[in-house]
Amino acid sequence: MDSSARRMAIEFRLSLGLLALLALAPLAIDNPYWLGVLIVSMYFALLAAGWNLLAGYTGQFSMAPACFAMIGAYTTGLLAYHWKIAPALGIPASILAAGAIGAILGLIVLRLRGPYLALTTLSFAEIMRLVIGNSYGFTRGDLGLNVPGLLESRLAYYYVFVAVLAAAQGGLYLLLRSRAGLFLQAIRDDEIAAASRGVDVVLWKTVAFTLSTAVSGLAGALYAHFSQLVSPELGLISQTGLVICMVVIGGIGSLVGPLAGALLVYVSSEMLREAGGIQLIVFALLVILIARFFREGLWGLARRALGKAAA
Amino acid sequence: MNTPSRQWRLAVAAAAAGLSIAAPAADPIKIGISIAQSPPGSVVQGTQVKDGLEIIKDRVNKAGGVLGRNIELVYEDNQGVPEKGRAATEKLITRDKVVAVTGGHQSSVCLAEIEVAKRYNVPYVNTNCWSDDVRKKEYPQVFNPGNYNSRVGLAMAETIAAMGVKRVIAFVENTDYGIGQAKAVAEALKQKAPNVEYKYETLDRAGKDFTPAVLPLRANPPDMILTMLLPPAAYIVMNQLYEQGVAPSAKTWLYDGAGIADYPDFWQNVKEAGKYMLEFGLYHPQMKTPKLGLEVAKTYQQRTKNEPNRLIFQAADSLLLIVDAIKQAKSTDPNAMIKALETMKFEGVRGEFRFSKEPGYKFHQWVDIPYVNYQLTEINQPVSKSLLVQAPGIPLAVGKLQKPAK
Amino acid sequence: MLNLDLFINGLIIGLFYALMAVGLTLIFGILKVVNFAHGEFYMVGAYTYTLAALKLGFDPWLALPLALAAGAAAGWLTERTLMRPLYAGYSSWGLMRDEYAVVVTFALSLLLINLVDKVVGPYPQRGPGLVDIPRMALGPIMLSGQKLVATGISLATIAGLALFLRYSFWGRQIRAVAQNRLGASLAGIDTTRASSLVFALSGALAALAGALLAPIINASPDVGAFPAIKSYVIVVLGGMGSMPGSIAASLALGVLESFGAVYISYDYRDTFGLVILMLVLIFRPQGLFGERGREV
Amino acid sequence: MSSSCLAVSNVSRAFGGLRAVDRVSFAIGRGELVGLIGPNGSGKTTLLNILSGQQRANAGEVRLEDEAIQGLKPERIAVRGLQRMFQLTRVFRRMSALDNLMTAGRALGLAYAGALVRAERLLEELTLARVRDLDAGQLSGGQQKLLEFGCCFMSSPKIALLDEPFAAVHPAMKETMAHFIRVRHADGQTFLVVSHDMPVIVELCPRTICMNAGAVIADGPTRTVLNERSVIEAYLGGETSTA
Repeated sequence: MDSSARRMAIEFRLSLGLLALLALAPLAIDNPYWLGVLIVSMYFALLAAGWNLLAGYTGQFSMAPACFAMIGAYTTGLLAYHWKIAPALGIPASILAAGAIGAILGLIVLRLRGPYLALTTLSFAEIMRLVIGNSYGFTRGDLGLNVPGLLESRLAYYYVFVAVLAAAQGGLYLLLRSRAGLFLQAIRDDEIAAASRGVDVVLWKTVAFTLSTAVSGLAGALYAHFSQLVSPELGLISQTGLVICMVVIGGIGSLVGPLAGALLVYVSSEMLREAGGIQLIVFALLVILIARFFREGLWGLARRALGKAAA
Repeated sequence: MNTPSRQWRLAVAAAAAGLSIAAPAADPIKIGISIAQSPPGSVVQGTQVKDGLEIIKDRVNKAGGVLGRNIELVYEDNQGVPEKGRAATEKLITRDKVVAVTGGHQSSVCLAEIEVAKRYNVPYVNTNCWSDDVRKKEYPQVFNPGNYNSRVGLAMAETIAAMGVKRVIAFVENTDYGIGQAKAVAEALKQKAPNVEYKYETLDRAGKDFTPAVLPLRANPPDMILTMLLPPAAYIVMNQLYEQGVAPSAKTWLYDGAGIADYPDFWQNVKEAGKYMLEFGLYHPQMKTPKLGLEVAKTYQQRTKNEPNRLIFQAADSLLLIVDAIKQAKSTDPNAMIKALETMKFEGVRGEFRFSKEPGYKFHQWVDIPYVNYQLTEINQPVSKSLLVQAPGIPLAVGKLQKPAK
Repeated sequence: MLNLDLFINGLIIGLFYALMAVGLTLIFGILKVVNFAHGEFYMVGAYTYTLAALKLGFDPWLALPLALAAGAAAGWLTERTLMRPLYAGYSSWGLMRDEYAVVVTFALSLLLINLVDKVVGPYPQRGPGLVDIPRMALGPIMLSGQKLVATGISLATIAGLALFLRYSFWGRQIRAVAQNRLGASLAGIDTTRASSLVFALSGALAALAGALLAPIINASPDVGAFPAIKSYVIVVLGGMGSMPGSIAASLALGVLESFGAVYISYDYRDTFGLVILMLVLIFRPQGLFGERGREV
Repeated sequence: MSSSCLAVSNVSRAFGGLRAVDRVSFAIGRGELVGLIGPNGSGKTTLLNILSGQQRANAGEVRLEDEAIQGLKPERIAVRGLQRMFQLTRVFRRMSALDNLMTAGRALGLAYAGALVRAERLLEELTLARVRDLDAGQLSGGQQKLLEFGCCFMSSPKIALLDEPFAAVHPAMKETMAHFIRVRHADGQTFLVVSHDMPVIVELCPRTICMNAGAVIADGPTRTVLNERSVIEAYLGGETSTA
């Protein structure tokens, strides 16, 4: 058992703890509004987890997580709107569509790094949003698409999201402690070295892109059937910005950081609403400070604190 | 032995009774308001709606409220974005427990919000969403004391027919309102002026530069350009139409169907581009208004130093409707309120009406809502001084319309 | 007739793009990072100009340099507070250098947008024109006095900038740093000073664009997003860091959009540039006009 | 010479006008330990890049145990048993020393348990056991070189190409590495070692190949090669200070 595996196991247990808290939350919270808030924060947690796999573990700094959520949402949304196809089929279709498009994007940006990668994925996201937003005839453009609900009770939605999030975290954990975890991180740190050690860079990059975007697509599809309205708003750059905030604040490149970050940021932003919509100001500041001074995020700080406590 | 306990029981009973009487009297009736208070929504409209609602709220509460309870307005900013509107309505209903929702002034947002109102069975009074689709869904919870696209379409078609123009091009925003109205005009023209050559172009309401859409018209300008957009897009289009010398010009009329001429920031933004603009409107100071309306107008003028405008009145009516419904239903139970709204005869600030039960775009609609046509003949001209060419009781007189020299 | 109109209008728009893009290009040139808060420098300029003129009653011609100064200050501060770690060879177990730059500038843009939204309000505001000529005929084409003046100022500014970089002491230093940071510093050039200067310059240029366009495109907290995205496209088309490249690309994009909107599709006109950007990054990372851009 | 481990024939690579590698041919038999020397810019590193797939040859053929490998992607070549160490150390900075080795092992198809055992042993051998769980980025330059060196031996390669393994390495570690090489060589491991460090070459490598201006100018027993006039001239002409 090596240290990184141990570290990952600890992070996984912590995220299981968070998920358990989420699962128990409804006992304390019966207000449908706050349940809704938690559901949306779990939606973001899914996006954060997917993006973290790509940016945190594989070093592919994509600027399109929200865009793939939008793609997922519109896939099932349009299937339902035009062809009356049930969510049971629509949601898997969303996963496939997002994953497939993600794989293609992954292959396209294969050679690009840093700012180039950021710019390309950013443009891709904008193109998608503009096309969907302007294809009034097919997508109803900026006005959004009313889609059927998935379940009757809000509690049911809540537990669907808890289950999916748990599955995603579990899958991520299994993936990362397998050899894939090593390969992805190797690619993140040094592609040339990874290749000359025998890691198939193209393959694993594409895998990372596909999985990450598929998760985003799933998140988007679920959100679509929860909110029952799909609109290009989902794919706004600022939404991606929010996801990045969550991951950086929580701790990029860790299992539990993004999850904690997403819940923390979104729930507290709902609370800050009353304080007059200063939430984004606070988070932006927080991100700058963290990126500048505590580069491992809150989880990094916590880990160091724990380390000190242990020592 | 049991005497104290009986006394005790009485005491508790009394206390409980006291509470149970005191409690409801204390807490106000919450009514949810979802309006645009930031872009891309129309902030101007949102503000006007708010002003109108506040006037009525104060009147009602000064008069002792409803069922002995004050009314409280809970505001949410929907930014004119459907997604935000959905979330806002959801919050108002589930978190703030409002008994009704109103304020809606942008069709796309209304269309998203009525879904929520229906899901939770909460009365929804549509203040200013013109899209016919809001009616066509025939949701029992939704009531429309405001204007609707078919009405505008017909009115504008009549004017176009009377003016005898041949080629008409419409610039409309890519929203349910804009596209809906463009189609309504097309429909109406088929009956009123079948030989008019009409086409419309959708513009992105968040767009910054519409010159590419305007330039092609320079070579061969049409006889009339219709604009069916909200500011700021509307202002930008008007300025660029003027800048390129397309309209208003000796050749081409400019006819606005969105009723933007009474916005407080209208002239500051359009200047010369607004002179000679022909305007479809729902209120004109020169049209006759009920006493209640005049009072509201006065209060508004005192509060804001602005001329009153249709949104003030529509908002006022929206809230009055809800209040009257609660009065008649003697409760805030949604079904009772809906029943009341469906049956009652309403005397509002713009006149008397009853909601129609006809299916289609007339469903739960004030069908013969009054409208006006007028022209702005001077820069910085207040609506009250503008040239009224049509109003309830005043037949359309296109002869009075003025055209620029070049 | 129409085509001439489209062409001229495209060039004018392109010129405004150029004001934005050259600043971004300069920054990329010397730091090899993209400043995702560039649009907010534009926004700062638009607001400084508009508010100074409307609220503080400044003469527009005085408000203009004020906006310029505000933009310069914003750029300079950004460099001072956020960019320094990049020179030290930023490395950490959390974020790598490029990612740090993306995250931090992206967060800065979020911060500025929402700060202005809170302080000034979301309400879009139209800046007063520098000249009050609603429309005029210039040969066959029509345009507003404001557009004409703005065009003139942009031309002059860009020409001035080119001369500055070519002949002035600091201009040469900046170019040296852009070519080879290490070499420059070995040659005794103060690379940090150069970076501060470049950021201030880039902020000032963006702000100038914002101020000049404030009477045409109303100032609102998120007004920067649109010019920013254009300038990203341009910087890539121009070959990441090549000045003449980015100017050529700006004009090209302006013209392309203006024709595309009429002859290809009005609705999708904003996607043309982005599509080309992706294609270029994929097939010709050195850009259409520029020298080689190292992608890995 | 079908028994040869690595056979390079007429490999050329030009950058514009400059012929960085010019019709290079040589063969390395199984179990050989060959030094590759030559002044800066003589094409050593370019040649290594071609052998390990980082760069493509314009012409010529490279065979690894009779299989043509030129033009294959680096990871394919690595999996086929040609492992390579870079002149500028390349380790996975944000992964622990152990995980660096594990990555190499798993990439070459070892199972977790097997790889772990192997990695632990290498850490011992290379005196890196103490820093096993530190991120590679936190190790000293020498330790990083040792680590990258170790990565080449997670599963005994057919041939290991070492580019300046001793440059800027603390003498003690240099000794560790040299000893490691000797031991492996004794067990029949094949090496190609690029170095400026003549004493080490002399001491380690029975055979040496010398390149200049992209071409092989001498190939044979180390001492004879070092005494050839062409070689000395190449160094005197190429650069003044040697080693």
